[in-house]
Amino acid sequence: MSSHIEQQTFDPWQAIVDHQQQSALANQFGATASFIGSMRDFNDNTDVSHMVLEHYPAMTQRYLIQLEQQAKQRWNLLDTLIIHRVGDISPAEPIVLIACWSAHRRAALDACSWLIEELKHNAPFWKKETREDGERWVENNTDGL
Amino acid sequence: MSSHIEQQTFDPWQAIVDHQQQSALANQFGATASFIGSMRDFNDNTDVSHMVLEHYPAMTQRYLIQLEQQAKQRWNLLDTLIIHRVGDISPAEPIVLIACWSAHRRAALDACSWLIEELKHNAPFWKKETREDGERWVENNTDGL
Amino acid sequence: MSIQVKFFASLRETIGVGDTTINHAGSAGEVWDIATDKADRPINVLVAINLEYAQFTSPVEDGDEVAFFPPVTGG
Amino acid sequence: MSIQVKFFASLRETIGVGDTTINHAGSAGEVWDIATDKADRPINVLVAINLEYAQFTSPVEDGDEVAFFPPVTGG
Repeated sequence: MSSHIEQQTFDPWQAIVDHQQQSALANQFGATASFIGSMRDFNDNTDVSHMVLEHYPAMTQRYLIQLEQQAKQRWNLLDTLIIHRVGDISPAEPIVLIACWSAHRRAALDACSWLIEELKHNAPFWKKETREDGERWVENNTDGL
Repeated sequence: MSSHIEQQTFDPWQAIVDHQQQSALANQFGATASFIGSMRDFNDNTDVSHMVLEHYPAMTQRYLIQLEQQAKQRWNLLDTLIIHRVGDISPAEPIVLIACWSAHRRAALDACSWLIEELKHNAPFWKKETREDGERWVENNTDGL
Repeated sequence: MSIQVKFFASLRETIGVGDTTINHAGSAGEVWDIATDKADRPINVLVAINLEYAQFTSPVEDGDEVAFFPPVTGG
Repeated sequence: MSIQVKFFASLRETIGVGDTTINHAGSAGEVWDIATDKADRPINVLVAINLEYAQFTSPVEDGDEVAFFPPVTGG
């Protein structure tokens, strides 16, 4: 289990590969499910040129560790990885990465889906978008649809 | 949308990156969900040293194309990628890759989960495992647990 | 009339043949009986006609490809 | 007695302060009133005590860190 905050842009696929290579579980996992959330260059039909992601560092760290522990209690997971960006973000850059490894597929898939929902609803991060008409705090997360 | 069969081992993460780079949707997708199924070196508590994956080429190709079309009708997807191995497979090698891109998270996550279940239950592939006690056709897929 | 018949995986090994051609049959079930010389049909055998899942009662026509295989285990 | 108080995101901008310290409060709600000089409390404000979500009625103690923030929008 590993979770961390990135101040700079990162390569989510490389992060998964790196994490997997330093894992001792190589031949045991039959399933890897991942989710990557990236910055889009529009929201509510308005162009977004830039974004700042603020967080509550001590609480974020604690929350993500608890979240991984809860997932591991609930599903038969071999490993999990969560990475979340903060700071200045440009369109197409990754914001969040979640990866789950398990022996069989449902644990990895269901845990990955659960983790992103929990994180979206509870992890103390806040987005401020820069649009044509100025800066604006994002009011609330969509329900994913 | 793209689906294909690989005769040789492949790098699933690189395949996702390559597919994404040649996509024209770069700044539109906010969500990427992926699932990778890999060969484990045990099954039913028995060591498995090797596997051969047979398929019905013409039907497989047709089935995977239909599957991607169905997913695209059902969810608001920007792109999908399916890769499936056939032939001689060694432990830790990837067997199947599914990746889904969408604007918002639920479409990518739910489509990815649906695609792997459908593929597992209906795509004409068959596994033959080499164990300590000889070769054995896998009788049926687990329910993912 | 000519019908292409295929057997896959464990079924190919049990029947002892992967591809064959028969001259005439009215249904997928009849294709099985003719192509296997009336071998017992395992209860879980699946059938596809022209690359689509079908029933053993489904009609077959000249030029069709009829495939028999065990439950799939990909992914 | 010393209580650390934090405001995040839009709330920090509205209140005009990110971090402050107050001397005494019995509950998280009282922390808000003292730290903001009784500013109106938006209906959707969330509160955490010592890095865990809490209620405005939750008691606070000496040394606690009490944070107020708007609905989260990460991921």
